[in-house]
Amino acid sequence: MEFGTFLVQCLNALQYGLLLFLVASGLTLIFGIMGVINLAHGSFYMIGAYMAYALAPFVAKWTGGGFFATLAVGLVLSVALGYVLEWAFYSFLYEREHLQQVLMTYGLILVFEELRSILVGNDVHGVKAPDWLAGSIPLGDLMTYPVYRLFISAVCVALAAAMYLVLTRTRLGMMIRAGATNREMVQSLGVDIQFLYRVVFAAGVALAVFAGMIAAPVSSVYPGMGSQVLIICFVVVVIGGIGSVRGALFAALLIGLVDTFGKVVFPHAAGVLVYVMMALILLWKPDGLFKAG
Amino acid sequence: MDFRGGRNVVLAAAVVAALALFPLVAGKFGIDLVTKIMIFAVLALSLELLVGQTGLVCFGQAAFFGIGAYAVVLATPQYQAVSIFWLAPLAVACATLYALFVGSLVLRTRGVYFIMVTLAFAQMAYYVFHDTPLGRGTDGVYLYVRPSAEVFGVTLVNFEKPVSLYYVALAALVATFAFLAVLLRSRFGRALAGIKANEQRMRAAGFSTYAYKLAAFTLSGAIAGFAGVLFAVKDAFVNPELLAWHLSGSLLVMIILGGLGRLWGAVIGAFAYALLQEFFQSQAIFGDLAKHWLLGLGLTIIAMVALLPEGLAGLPAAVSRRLARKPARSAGGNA
Amino acid sequence: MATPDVLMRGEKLTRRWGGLTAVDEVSLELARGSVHAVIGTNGAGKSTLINLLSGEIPPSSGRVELKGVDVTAWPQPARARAGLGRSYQRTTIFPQFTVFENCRLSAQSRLQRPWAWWERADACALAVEAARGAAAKAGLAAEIDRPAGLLSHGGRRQLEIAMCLATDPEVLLLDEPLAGMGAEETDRMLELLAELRPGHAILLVEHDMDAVFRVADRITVMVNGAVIASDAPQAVRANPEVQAAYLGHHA
Amino acid sequence: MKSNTLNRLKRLALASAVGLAVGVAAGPAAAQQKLKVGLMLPYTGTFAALGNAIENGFRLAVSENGGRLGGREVEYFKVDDESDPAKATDNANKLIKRDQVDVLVGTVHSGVQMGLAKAANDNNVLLIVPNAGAGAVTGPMCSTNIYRSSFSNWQPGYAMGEVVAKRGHKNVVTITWKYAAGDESVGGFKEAFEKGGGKIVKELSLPFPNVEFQALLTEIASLKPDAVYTFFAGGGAVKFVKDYDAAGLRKTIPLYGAGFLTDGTLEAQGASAEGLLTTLHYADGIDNPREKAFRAGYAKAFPSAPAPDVYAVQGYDAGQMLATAMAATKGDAKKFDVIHAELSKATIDSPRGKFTLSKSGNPVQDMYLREVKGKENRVVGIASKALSDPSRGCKL
Repeated sequence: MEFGTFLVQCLNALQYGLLLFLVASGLTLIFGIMGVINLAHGSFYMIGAYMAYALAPFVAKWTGGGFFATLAVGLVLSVALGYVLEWAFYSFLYEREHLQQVLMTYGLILVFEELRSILVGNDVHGVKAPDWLAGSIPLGDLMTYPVYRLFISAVCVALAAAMYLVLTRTRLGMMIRAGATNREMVQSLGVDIQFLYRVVFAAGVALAVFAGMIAAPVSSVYPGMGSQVLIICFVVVVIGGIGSVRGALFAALLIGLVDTFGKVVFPHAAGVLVYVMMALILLWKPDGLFKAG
Repeated sequence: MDFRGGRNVVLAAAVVAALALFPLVAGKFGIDLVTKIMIFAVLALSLELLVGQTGLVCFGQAAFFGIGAYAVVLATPQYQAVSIFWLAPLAVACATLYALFVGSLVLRTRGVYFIMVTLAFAQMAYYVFHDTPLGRGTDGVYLYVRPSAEVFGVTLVNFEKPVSLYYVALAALVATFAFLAVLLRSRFGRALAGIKANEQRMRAAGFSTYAYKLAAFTLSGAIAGFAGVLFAVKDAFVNPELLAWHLSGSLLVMIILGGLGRLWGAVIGAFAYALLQEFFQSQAIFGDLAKHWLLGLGLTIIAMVALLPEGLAGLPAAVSRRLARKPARSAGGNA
Repeated sequence: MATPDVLMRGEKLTRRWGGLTAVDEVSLELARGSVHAVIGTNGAGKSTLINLLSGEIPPSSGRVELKGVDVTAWPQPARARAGLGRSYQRTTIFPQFTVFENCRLSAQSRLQRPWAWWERADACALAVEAARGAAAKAGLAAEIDRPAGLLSHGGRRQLEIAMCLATDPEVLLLDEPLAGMGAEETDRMLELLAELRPGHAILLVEHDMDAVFRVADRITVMVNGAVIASDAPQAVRANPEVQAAYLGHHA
Repeated sequence: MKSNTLNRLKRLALASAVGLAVGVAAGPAAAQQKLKVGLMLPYTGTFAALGNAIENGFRLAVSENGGRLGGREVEYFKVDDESDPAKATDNANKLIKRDQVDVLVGTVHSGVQMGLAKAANDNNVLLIVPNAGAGAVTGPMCSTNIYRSSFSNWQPGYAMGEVVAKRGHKNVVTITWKYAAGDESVGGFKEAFEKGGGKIVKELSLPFPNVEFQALLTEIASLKPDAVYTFFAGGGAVKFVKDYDAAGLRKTIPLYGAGFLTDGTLEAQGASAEGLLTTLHYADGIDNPREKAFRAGYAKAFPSAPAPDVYAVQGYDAGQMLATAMAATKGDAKKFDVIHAELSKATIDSPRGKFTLSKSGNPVQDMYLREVKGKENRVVGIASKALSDPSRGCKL
């Protein structure tokens, strides 16, 4: 592999890993803090992508806005969605066994998929990136790199930085970190744990929906995109350690690298490679690389 | 408990008798359907051993099932029948080995982590059959010739006949059920129950719980592989989707639907799930909505978790509680 | 008695959680025929000490010896099978099982035979006998067929001890066995301890000072993870440091 | 019709009551007069639209025959195969054993097709495949009771191989999902392209249904081939075409593909697909009277359905093939020898153009070279005339 190609592949790996991080960070927070296994997380990503497609005409009609206006509307809707879902379906799961959480959220996947099918249909759709981001910059003599992909990476980095600041510098962040380590302690400190959960859940949903929305122009929108993302996010969380946002970032980037170079170097085993890596890491560290607490 | 008193034995005998007589009155489709359900009941029993009896929520049971099924097909040469008496042990051994490998890793983890890791390892097996030359592709593989079951030149069972397959599946179900029922009363079974109730205490008493759990996990994988063998022989066709996580999810729904902690709950669950699916897919009842039958299934699962956490087997108790207006006692104890 | 028959020995046991040292270079010996009490305020590291000795958590440094063998690297079940029994401060029983089954399952740990899948677990006479014996010793003979979850608080504490005894241990690590017990129950438990003393080495972590001074042959006082005194009861009572740190609150 | 619904309701009630007796109620000789056609197609999930188009096409062909085939009135039974291969045998058995159909029509997904074909062979039922291009179905699995109205994965690939070789490209990279359809399509391409003097520089693939192409596009750029051949469908096709364009490769390295790359996906692909060349047995602007009549008839029969596409044509031709076969046997769907003899010499007058069937039951048909113009795949010419699948492994 030439050095230039190698660098471009690294860029690809970085972009894929960062997007993965955005989806997985919400998942790991919900796991770590609320102790709820949320199989429906992939569905939120799918819902986000479909929102980017289906909301755009309405947003354009009502507000005259484009992609970013849709993004904003979608973000508001997703927070509301997360808030309502937590209240309706998740709030009584905390005391239940994991198994029941698995089932409930499995049922939710089916419901979300079918509702999507009823409301938007089963067709594949493309979503247009905003014009000023639609260009490409030349890389080497043949290749160009789409500006929008760089934009995604930049947004992900910005969000990761924002999450880091919120988690380490704010009172809410302290409560969240404490909640991931010791739920009873947080409760004994007089924090409204119910509220904390609702906020975390809404934030987790919003992250996944947002990831789906900004990914839509490059990923296109299709049924089944949710479960694909879900499984790989599980691997991210398993490798990174439950509840650790830092771990999720590290693991997502690692998976980006293994997946990107695996496809080129070992095309026949590309699907398996990520899982083999996971097995090796578990052998070495059963709790993941950065276990919270 | 399951086996106190004769009533349950009589009931079980009646059910087995009814199943044994069923082919006399049923059409081809009925025989086929029940054969399939019984195979899934064996599979559900394997999962019940883990989830209901040992407290290990495995979200990757389909992998062992699929490996068993694939092993049968891949080990059979294209145009030559192979004896089931070495094919089945071979296939079960493959599933068992993978379960041993996965178990030794995943049992180092706990709780939510365990669920996700079992899922991830099942996906790994899925991709091996899906993408690598070993699995011969996404379209699946045929078993051109079903295995033979000959002893000294006498054919014991003809697997080409659906009725024979039916009775093989019934025998397998009864044998698995009986084996597990006996196993659960043994010291091993009681130790698993203890681990489910309170693993910390079991370790303090001197049980190496890791070894016990690994044994249970491996055994469960072996039984799932056995179910896979039956499935491959019945359908004579395997596909990577047999290992997909949707099947693992459905299996969990089955055993919950039937009721956890009871062997017959898994069997009831397998039957109930199949019928529920037929019900929601029925155009006669739902018309065009039958297209969206997964919506009905999803809502049912959600309602079940919310209202009937103990499953169908717990229904009588739940109803009488409702009637007596007594508060529900927590099912899990200190899990 | 020339040299005491030391069954368990902890040497410079230390356990750190991040920056916090929960147990700090604690050494102690448990000899057959004596009750060794460990007292200290909440958070002094008593339960952590038991966890280190029983193998529930590994020490950051230090050494554990059981019957003359270095068992520092042994996992908890192996130590248990070698003759170490413990009870928990927070009751950890099998609430769905009967009292008998709780004890029988514990006794089964001595005759595990997991491969004998065809044998009924309750067909093992040895385990059944051990279970009944342990339940009777702990005063639960009358309630042997009740589900453990329905026992009174005191009953659960008794069961905790019974399960420990059912494993036929030589070393007993008892974590606040008297917590929440009434006067009558406490008396019976102390009698039981006295009865067990000759054959066993007993470590008793307890808050009830009267009880401790009634049964203990030796008392170790812990403050902030470290031992500040370890001596015969009378000497400990007279120790000014102990009085300042701990007993003073009671006096 | 009404009594039929009632009958099914009764059956269902019985099934729920006894739990098992679904199969019992299938009556004996009463239904013998009607020709029972079982449609096993995807009605849910990604391929639902394809299933509906195929069914509409098939029904149109039957109703043009007056609702009767070989003198027998046609009665439909439907099963949603969910495009789930794990349930293929089960779903096939619903039609074969429960509804006891005389003819099976299905399906779209290749993996499901394998299970369906196996069940049809095991139970000796006539099967017409209206889409799935799996080579095995008319290869090792071929039989006098299995026919296909669509294509084999090999066909568009082979046709494109000839085209790309003729256009003077020497070094080509192929890229597809690592699954049977992709492998077979690339295999066909490679066969024709190498025969024409070309060389495959590298065969790239990624796991199905993974759509993270960026790494492989970078690899293509570094290999600098003369052209790229690809097989993707559905969501993957949309994303691949867009990514290929976004990576700047569309301007420097021409992209060729099997027709599914741009079928039913142009809306989503937008300008990225403009000018792409693909091969398929159907195209926009064939403009023969047969096609016009078909489109008019379709629009009249299904006013609310989308305009007919290649899948509707395949369904329609499945109906025509069945009509031909039933006419020869006077409605007996078990006389496979007669059916095979008849279909082997018949010419099907399809909207795509006339075609015949090979011994193995696969269409011998013209493959069109198409170019994307706006939202259409316009005919440019015929890439390969009367192309026949080699049907390797077929013993007929």
